[in-house]
Amino acid sequence: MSAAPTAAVHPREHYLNVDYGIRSWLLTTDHKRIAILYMISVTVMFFIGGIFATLIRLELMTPAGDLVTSDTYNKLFTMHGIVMVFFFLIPSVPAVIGNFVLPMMVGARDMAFPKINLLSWYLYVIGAGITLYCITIGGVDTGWTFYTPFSTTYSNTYVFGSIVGILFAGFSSIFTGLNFIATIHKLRAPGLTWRRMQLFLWSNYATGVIMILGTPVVAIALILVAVERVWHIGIFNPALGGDPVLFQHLFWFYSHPAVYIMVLPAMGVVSELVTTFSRKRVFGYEFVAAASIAIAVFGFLVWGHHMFVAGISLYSALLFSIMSYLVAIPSAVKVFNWTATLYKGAISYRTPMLYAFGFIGLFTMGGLTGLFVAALGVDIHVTDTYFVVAHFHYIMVGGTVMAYLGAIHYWWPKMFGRMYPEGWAKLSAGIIFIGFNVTFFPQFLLGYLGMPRRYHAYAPEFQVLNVMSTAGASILAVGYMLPLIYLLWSLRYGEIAPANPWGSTGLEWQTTSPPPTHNFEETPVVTEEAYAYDKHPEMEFVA
Amino acid sequence: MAEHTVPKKIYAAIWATLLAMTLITTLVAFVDLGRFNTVVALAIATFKASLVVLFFMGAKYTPRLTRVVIICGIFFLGLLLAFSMVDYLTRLWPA
Amino acid sequence: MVDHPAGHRLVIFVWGAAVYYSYGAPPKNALRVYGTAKQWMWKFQHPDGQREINELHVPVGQDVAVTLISQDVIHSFFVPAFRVKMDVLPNRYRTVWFRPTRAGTYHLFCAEYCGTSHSGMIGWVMVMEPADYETWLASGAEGSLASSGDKLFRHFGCISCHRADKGARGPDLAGLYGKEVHLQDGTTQIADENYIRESILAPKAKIVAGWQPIMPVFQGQVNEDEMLELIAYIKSLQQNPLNVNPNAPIPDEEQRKRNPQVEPQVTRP
Amino acid sequence: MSHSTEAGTVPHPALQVPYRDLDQQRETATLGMFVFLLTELMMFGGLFCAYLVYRTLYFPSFQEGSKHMDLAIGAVNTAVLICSSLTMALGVQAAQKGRSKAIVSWMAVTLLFGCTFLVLKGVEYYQHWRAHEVPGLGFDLASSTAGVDIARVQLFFVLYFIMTGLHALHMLIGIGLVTWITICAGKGRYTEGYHNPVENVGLYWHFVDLVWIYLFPLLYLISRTRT
Repeated sequence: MSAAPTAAVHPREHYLNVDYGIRSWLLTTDHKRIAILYMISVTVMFFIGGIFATLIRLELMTPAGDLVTSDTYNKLFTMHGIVMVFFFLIPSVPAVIGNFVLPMMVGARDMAFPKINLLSWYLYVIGAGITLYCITIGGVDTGWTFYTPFSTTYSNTYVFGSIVGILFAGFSSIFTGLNFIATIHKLRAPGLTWRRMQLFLWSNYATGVIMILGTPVVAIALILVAVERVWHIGIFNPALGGDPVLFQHLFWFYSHPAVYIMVLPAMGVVSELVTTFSRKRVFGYEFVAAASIAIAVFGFLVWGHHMFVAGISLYSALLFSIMSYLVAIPSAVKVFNWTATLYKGAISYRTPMLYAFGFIGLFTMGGLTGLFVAALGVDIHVTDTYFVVAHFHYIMVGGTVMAYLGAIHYWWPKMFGRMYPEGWAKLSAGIIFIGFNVTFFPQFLLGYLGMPRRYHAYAPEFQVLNVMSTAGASILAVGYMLPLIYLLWSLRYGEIAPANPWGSTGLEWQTTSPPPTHNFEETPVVTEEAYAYDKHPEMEFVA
Repeated sequence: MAEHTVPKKIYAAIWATLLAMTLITTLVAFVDLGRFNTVVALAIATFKASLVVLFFMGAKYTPRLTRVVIICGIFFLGLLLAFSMVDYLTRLWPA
Repeated sequence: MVDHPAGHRLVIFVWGAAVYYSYGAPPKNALRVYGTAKQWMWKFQHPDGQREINELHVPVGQDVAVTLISQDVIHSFFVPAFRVKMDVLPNRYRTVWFRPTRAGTYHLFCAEYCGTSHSGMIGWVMVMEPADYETWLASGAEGSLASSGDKLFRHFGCISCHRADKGARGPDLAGLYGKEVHLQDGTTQIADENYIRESILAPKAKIVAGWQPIMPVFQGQVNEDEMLELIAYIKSLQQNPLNVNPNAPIPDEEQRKRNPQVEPQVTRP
Repeated sequence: MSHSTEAGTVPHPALQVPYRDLDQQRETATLGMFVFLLTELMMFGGLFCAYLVYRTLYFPSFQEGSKHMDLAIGAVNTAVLICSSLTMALGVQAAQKGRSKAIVSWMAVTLLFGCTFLVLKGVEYYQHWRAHEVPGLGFDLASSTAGVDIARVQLFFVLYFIMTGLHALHMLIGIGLVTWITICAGKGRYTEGYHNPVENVGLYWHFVDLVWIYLFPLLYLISRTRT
């Protein structure tokens, strides 16, 4: 793996150079090494999903479907969806950042079930392997939502294989959630009460709860689709009296909370970044912590807003719509508290903070357009159009991916003992921000003008906005390539990082960078609230 | 050890109750109570299930946390069933 | 209350709900059009016989209610200009309605992914002045929906049981549409399109009080276009009750069994 | 697919890496097991949701389907599972007292009950197959009672085979787990201090019995009185 930094600052042993060789990585139960394994596999899947996105945007430059056939295009957006949702967004922040940082923030030596943690990574790799195999031999064209009866009867692509791959990723997600819940409950350091836990732990705890409660339901829904495909007999078959809308109920019961699995850990990251880089306690700690739990619970009440025009009854639509307005409140609480934390803070504009600003801005736009689509009247017009595509990309790409990159830069010194190059990092953050907005803002307009989703060829009047979106996508692609390059570069040539470059009060920063295998020389004792910067004037920037 | 070992008598009693309940629910199914048949069958099943969870699985003696986990499970399962049924039961209501 | 953020949301919710409420209830006197969506085309049938593919001619300024069903997967009837969208399901009728206010041609898209040519399943809604609409109506009629429904009613042998005289073995269908039907298990149900369609495809599921469950199953033998014609015919029985010769031959169960069931031919990897 | 912290090769006491003491390890293992059973509950929950929806929509057809169920085997199977739960509970109790011999004997009886259940289930499936009641394998039923539509009775049987099939699969996994801890108990691996794998397998077994406690009335006992 990386050469041990030989500078004088790191004479001793840490988790990277304690052991070498393939076996030490592939059979490790050290949560930090598992996090690195996850980071590599998640990055590979991100760029595979990115290739599909690029091909989609290239195809959509012209109204006529002239780059790829419509079948290929259907497979492109399906595989873009499956790879990005199940193999990047859901595991990225929890499995990479969470696995690495959570035990250290809790003051433990490792996750509660280290062997299950490794099993979780292997399940992810097997799932990714099966899905990539299905992609190479033919792909799947049902959309990442697998709506019946198309997925069960009318599609003749590798639906069964993709479902098996996703089931493996689902089990990997369940075991990650299981580990988070058990670790946070049972392995907290002495003195670390629930009120003193950092907010990243609260949001990952809520994420674990959603993973545990939601994933099994989509697992059984997809198993039922697979059964119906293999035996041509199933419970969604209209000829037997089966109801395709029932599949949508079971699917969205998980898939809406799944969007909170994707965004909640990112919110936890932003809470860490905002407090560290404004040197202030978070505003309203209890509210932000309670908001995470509220999002996890309310997230299970709203799934019907994906189905307003799908055929559910008027009264259930009213219920789901009012509930969707309820679930928006905890997210708003978080955003208000972040901005209040920034107020009068000693803000330093380091790269992680730029990503945090990006998150707050773009996630808020995504969240507010969520209020548009939650209104029944508006949703009739905008659902299944590019307005909804823009809405969820603002939250997933503008939110989760931005926070993920911010977290990678923020904890990079802790992971590898190296600093990233600040200049390049700020440049790529700017490029990503511009590229993102040029890509996805036009899609709001396209959606409102009536361009449906998943269209291989579209009406000519939509072309100008589509060309803008494709231009933005190429800028975004460049923006995403830069971190890959300079972060790899920093592994060998990056400046040696001190133990606590940001002067953060986080428990994970109170040990060396990179940390020893058992995280802390002796188990730390927590004596004060999180983010107690007012009590620590002596902690200031070192990097 | 911290564990609370349950006397064998209680296990035997629980076992006997469960068997009796199985017999009752089978016999009751032959009595025509109209819609109530389902309610009775589910009530007996829930009673049997709670016996298994409380005694055999030891939820009665475990720390409060496991009970919260069980209640969470029941709540969210109920949520899935209830909100799906809201759709199916109100489909024929006039707009 | 209203200036509080939650208050704003309540206002938006109520406003949206009001729009959704009217979206879900097509007015009674709207102009009825029937449509079937099948993989990758829209087929519309007007009550007095015009059949159109991927085009829908409607008069301006009048409510139009389009009753839709799918022959295969889920599609979605989406006219951006009218701000209206409704998924078309394979197992029941759903009615979407709109009132065009300006003449012209407007995009019709399929908004629910339905396979290879999902993006090709598009068309036009032609909103015409009432005068042009009348001339268009007169030109294309081959025979009203109800008349072709009548032919089907005899072809499938419905007439042998559903007759007005007392020897009939099936309930009298005159005036059935919109009436409250009393079922054998004591419940009542309004006889709308979905009730009639289910009674044809799965007849034994809902038996009218006082009749025997002897009607053969037509699932797989009546396709969606024929179903629309049969329903139009049954609706047309409001005015003229049934005139039929009582000694028409009664096709029995075996004859029904012989003709093969129509299954969707799909290749699988 | 073992998911409890199995006894590593670490010398006795089998203390795992992140834990301060055996008590903390045992509590965490039990919590982990209950949370895992929560995921199993939600998975079966998805099936119960489908069952509840279709039963409400097509009650007469479900009633007709339930009449084709062999009540005798169903009731006996329920009793068999309840007995297996008793013997499992006594086995776990023996583990708490560290008596390896008793663990092995109670677990053997539990295995016997478990296999009996699966054999009876197999007999039942065979009977359904002979009576042409298996959807996809020559399903051919007729009924002339009002309100019953054969396609929807077939839907009942599809749900029946999926639910009891998934339950039987979990029984197989359970039998595998019990065999594995019986072997380990035979080697004297479990003492009064360390026996949470036995407890966790016990919890899993009781959960599978719990699922059957609901499956039996819902599938077999839909008011059998109507002629």
